This record gives sequence, C-alpha cells and structure tokens, in this order.
Amino acid sequence: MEQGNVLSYFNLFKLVLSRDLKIALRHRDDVLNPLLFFIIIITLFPLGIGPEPQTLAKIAPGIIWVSALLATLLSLDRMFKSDYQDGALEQLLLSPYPSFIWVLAKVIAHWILTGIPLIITAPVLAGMLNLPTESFLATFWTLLLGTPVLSFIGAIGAALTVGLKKGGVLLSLIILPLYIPVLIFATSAIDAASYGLPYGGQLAIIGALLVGALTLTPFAITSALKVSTN
Amino acid sequence: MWKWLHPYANPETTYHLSDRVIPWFGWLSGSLLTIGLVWALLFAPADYQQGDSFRIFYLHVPAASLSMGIYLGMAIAALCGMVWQLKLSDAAVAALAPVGAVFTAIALFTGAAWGKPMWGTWWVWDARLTSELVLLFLYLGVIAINNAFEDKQMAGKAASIIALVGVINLPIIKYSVEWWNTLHQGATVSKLGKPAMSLEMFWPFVVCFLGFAFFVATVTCIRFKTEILLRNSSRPWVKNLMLEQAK
Amino acid sequence: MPWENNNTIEFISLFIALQSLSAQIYLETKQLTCIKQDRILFEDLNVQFRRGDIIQVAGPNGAGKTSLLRILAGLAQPYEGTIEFDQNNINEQLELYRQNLLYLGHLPGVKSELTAQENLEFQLSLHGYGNSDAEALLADVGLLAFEQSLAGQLSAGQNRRIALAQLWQSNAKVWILDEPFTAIDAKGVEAIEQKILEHANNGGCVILTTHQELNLPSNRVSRLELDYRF
Amino acid sequence: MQFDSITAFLDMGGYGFFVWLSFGFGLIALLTLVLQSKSALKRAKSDIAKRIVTEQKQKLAAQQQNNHR
Repeated sequence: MEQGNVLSYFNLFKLVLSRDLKIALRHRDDVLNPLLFFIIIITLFPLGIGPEPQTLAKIAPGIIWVSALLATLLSLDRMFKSDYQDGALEQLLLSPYPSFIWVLAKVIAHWILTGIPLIITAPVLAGMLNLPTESFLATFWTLLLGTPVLSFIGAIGAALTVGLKKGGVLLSLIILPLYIPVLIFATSAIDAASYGLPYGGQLAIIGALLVGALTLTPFAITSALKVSTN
Repeated sequence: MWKWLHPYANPETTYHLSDRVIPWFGWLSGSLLTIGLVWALLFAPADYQQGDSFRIFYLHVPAASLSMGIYLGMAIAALCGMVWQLKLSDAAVAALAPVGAVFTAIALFTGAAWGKPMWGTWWVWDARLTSELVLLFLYLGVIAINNAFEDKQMAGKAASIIALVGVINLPIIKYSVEWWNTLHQGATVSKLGKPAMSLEMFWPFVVCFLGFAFFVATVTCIRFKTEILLRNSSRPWVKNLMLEQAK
Repeated sequence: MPWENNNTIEFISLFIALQSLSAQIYLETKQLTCIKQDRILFEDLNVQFRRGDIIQVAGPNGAGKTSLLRILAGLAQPYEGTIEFDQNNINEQLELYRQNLLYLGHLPGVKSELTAQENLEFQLSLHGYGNSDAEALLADVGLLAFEQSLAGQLSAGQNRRIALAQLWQSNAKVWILDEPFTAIDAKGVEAIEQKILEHANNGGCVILTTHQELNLPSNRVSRLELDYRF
Repeated sequence: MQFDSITAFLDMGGYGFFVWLSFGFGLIALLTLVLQSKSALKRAKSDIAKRIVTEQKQKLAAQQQNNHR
C-alpha cells in the first residue's frame, strides 16, 4: 500500500516555490500593485513636506523604509488568501511532510515577488529624495536583509487573518508593532552611512533578526494556519 | 509532578474557586489602595527637585510595571494553553488582555502628565513612554484578534499565538527603542528616572503597588468567570448553575 | 456491538458486521466530541473504521458531517476525545497518517491560474505519486481534451473532476470524501462509485458524505447517522 | 501631614492640575474597568439563561413536529 517516490524536502520546497511563482507571474498585477503603491507613497512625501533637498535628504531613509513596510503589508494578504479560498491550503496542510518546508517556500516566493522589486526600484526613488550617494549601498543592504524579515513576520499575521473576511486592518494592527526593530536599525544604518560612519553593526542586527525570523516564524505560521482552517 | 494542579484544569472547579477568591482580593486591594494612596498623597515627603508633582510616581510606576507583568502572565497562560491544550488558558488570555491594556493606558497618560511640568510638552519620545505605547498596541492586537473570530475556540488559539509572538518581540522592541532613543536623544532632556528613594517614599510605593496588584487580581477573576461561562455555555454544569441562580 | 455510540447505527446485515469484525481497524475515534459556536454537534462518539469498509455519514444539514470528516482527516481539532490510526493517536504520527490518507473536501483545491495537468501533477506529487501519468488520469475522469486548458476556464464540475482524478491513482488506506458527487453528472457518479467499491474491495476504507442515494450493493455500505442536536 | 491646609493639599505645590489630572484619569479608567467587567458577567449570565429557554422551545417545537408526522 505504499506509493511511488516520496519527495525529498528540497524537491518539495522547489515544487511549492515554482508553483507559487508560476501562479503569480500568470497574472502580473499581483507583482505590480505593491510596487506601484511603494512608488506612489514615496512621491506623496515630498508633496506633503516640501521639495527642499536638505529636508528630504534628512528624512529619506525613514520615508523609504516606512513605504517598504506598508507595501509589504499590503501584499501580505495575497500570500495565503487564494489558497485558502480554493482549498489548496487544506491539501498542503494534509501533505505528508513537515509544514515548515512548504511554509518556508511560500514565504520566500512572496518575498521574491514583493521584496526584490522594492530593492530594485529603491535606488531610483532614493535619488528622487535626494538621498546622499554614500547611503545608496546602505539602503540596498538594509532592504536586502530587512524585507525578508517583513515577509516572515507578516506571514504570521496573514496566516492568522486568512479566514477572516475583513482581516486587513487587523493584520496591520497585529504586525506593525513587530516591524519596529527592523525599521529602527535599518533607518539608522542608512543615516550612519550618510555621515560616512560604519553601519556594519546595524546590518548585523538586521541579519540576526532575519535568521531569527527564518528559523522561528514558520512554526508560528503553521499553528496559525491550523487555527484558521480549523 | 503538578498533581495538585490537575483538578483546576476542569472549568467548573476553577469557576467556583475564582468565585470564592474575589471577595478576598477585593477587600485586600481596597484597603491597601486607600492606605497606600492616603499615605502617598498626604504623608510621603515631596521630592526636593520635582516637588509635589513627584506624587504621580505612586500611580505611574505601579501601572507601568503591572502592564508589563500582566503581558508576561498572559503569555505564560498562552504558552500553557498551547503546550497542554488547556481550554482555560484561552479564557485567561481573554480575561487578562483588557486589564493589561487599561493599565498601559494609565501608565501612558500619567507618564505624559508627569512629564509636562518637567519637559514642557505633553508627549516626549522618551524610551520608556514609547515602549509603553508599543505595548499598548500589542495589547490592542490581542484584544482585536480575540474578538475577530466568531468561534471562541479559534479566537482563543489565535490570541495565544499573537500573545506568544508578542512576548518574544517585546524585549527586542524595548531595547531597539531604548537604543534608538539614546541615538537621537540630546543629553539635555533628563530621563523620567526614579530619583533616589528615601525610605519614607519607598514604603507607600510598596503598599500602593500591592493594592494595584490585588486590584488586577480581583478584576481578572471577575473577567475570568465571564470568559469561562461564555466558553462553556453548552455544558450541563453551566445550565444547572443558571437554573439555580434563576430561582 | 463492535460500534457503540449514542447515535443510531442502521445495520444492513449482521453477517457483514461479523465478517468485518475480524478485519484490521484502520481508524478509531474515542469519546470524540465537537462543539461549534456553543452547540454540541456530537458527543462521546466511539466509531471504528475497518479495512474494506464503505461508511456513509448521513444526517440533516448542520448535524456536523463535514466537521466530523475534517476532524477525522486531522484538519480540525475536536473539543474532546482522540482519533487513533493503527492504534496510536494521529497527532503523534501525523506524517505517517497523512501518507495513508486522501481527503477531498468541499473545495477541490484546484488553482484557477494553472492548467488541469499542472494542477493534477502538483497534487499527485504532493502525495508522493509524482511519476504517475497525469494525462491518462485526466482521460479516466473524462477530461481528455482539457489537459492544457486553464482550470479557471473550466466548469466547477470539471474542476472537481481534476481533484477526483487522484482516486484513480491513490492507494492510500483511508479515503475521506466530503460530498464527492456534487456537480458531477450521472456517468461520472457511476464511475466514482465503482472506483470506491474497487478501492474498498482491495483493502481500503472509504468514509464519505453524500445527499444522493449510493447505488452500491447495500451489504457493502453502512451508515453512520448523525442527528441534529439543539 | 505634609500640607497644613486643604487648599495647600489641592494646590500640590503648584502641580495640583497635573497630579489630580493623573489620579482622576486613573480613577476613571479603573472604575470603568470594574463596572464593565461586572456588567459583562451579568450580560453573559442572562444571555446563557435566554439561550437555554430558546433551546428548550426549539426542542419542544421539534418534538411536536415529530408527533404530527
């Protein structure tokens, strides 16, 4: 009564990752919407605060990172919602593998679809905000290490609110307080870079947050998914 | 090992236990609070630097430390619930969250009101006040998710997960806010520190603290009873209880 | 009485019961209780599901049929009581249990952005049948020319057939099918009924719910009646 | 006694406004917490009592239906 080849963990990871990427690329808007949202928000700040380059340069790190936070938050809902609505989430939960693997695959797929576009467009917007050129590299590094943390922590909230009809506001109330450490260390790293100071320490802390999120949040995400599909 | 705790895992015995214990906590907290506040407001010496505005300290510091303590208690209840599948822990989390939120709000408000005469503005991004504000958001998150689900069982489990995720992140948030505060903080603004505590100030503080602590215990037990009833409303013991009380 | 619970059990013939008594018990519930929105759906349910059984869970709407099936599949947690697969609790050996389980719920679990073949291949490899021929299976369920068409463009019945195609491949010990015949035409229903009988005959155990009459030999089907409790 | 008169006590060395504002807010917050908790308990009890009554009515209605059939 046993069956054919049971997938190795890495094959399962690849299978779920490629499926998610294929689905997302089949309809582009899922990728473009958070990106356009990120760009629009950043263009709002100068309109609100005024175009003086000095003030913009001073608050550019905060604007970039708060916009990245909100763009990720907006796209979190998509991570489990469609699988929940068509029953694919139940089949994944009932697959004979530890759910850590496919949860990891889904979150990384989400990061590839939302995190990487942010990292690519950030330099252009930083330029618009007159960010000093020394901080461009720092912005890149903080976004590269920080956006996965946003996806992992955000996935817990997404998993908890996937079953709720109006879960969007609740998702931000639960998750935004948990984003504060990443925001603080990322913006201070970019600030330090603009004065030419070393920012390795801040990056190390964001890296630590990333490794912590990478190893711990899938367990929370799994139990959250079990609650939502109860 | 925890044999003596086992009977209390059954909701009925815990319900009656908290029923019996409420009057004791109530009277204890009432008397301690009256003694403590009268002592603090009337007899304790004023601070040589801050004068009588220092008396807010007897309300602000107990509220702040209790708000942290309640969150910790809530997280421990959530952990027990997850590890031993206890139904009562969901009720405990649901009972504790609003009490903690109220104490955090009190700590925030009194902190701001205490800071105004010293710093001239109502809100100062002081490390402790900011962490207290984030703690309030964490509480509101737990309360919101508790009311978001119709099914009480799911709501309880979801709230426990968020309480646990919150308690893991709390120290990280606290230290990053403190680190952020020292980064942007000019040396001029004096921190909301506790000045050297003479004995005449220390004892009223202890009495006030105990008074507030027992107050938390009383209100939590009342809310705990409500949550147990709501979660077991289809069980026979609740129905008989209702019929008895209806007579 | 091999099955004792406070729900009425309708026996077709004692001989079948005695013959199945000796068969190996796959799944057994112990004092299973389920409470949804403060209403007790069923209480202290002790049922044994044996090798070669076809069990139809019957009862009015809201009696808790779907909840019972989801609890048996391990998707939902009961309020009280345990479920044992091969004499040990499913929560202790989830992966082993899931290797021997096929669950099809109300939702087919089919992604509308993927083609019928991609969907089936994903579900098959998820349950360890990666190397099976998806096209042939789709032909078996009457979707011969539809392999490459997107599931989103197919009808609800066709989507459900994609999910049901797994029955032609899976030899998992326990099948849990929640209303498998919805949106399926008469010929399809007939084919699925034969598949269920064939699976039960070579040692499987099928638990299903359906509102239409099963035209299977009545001595092969036993009913578990759940009544509506206030 | 740190204060020699009621007015001095109320004045709190010039900080009276802030001290009484904090303690007033504290008192109101704690009071509302207690009252809300008590009324929630009462409401829960009455809800359950009402539900028991409706359940019995539903049972009776179901039985009458069975007797008619």
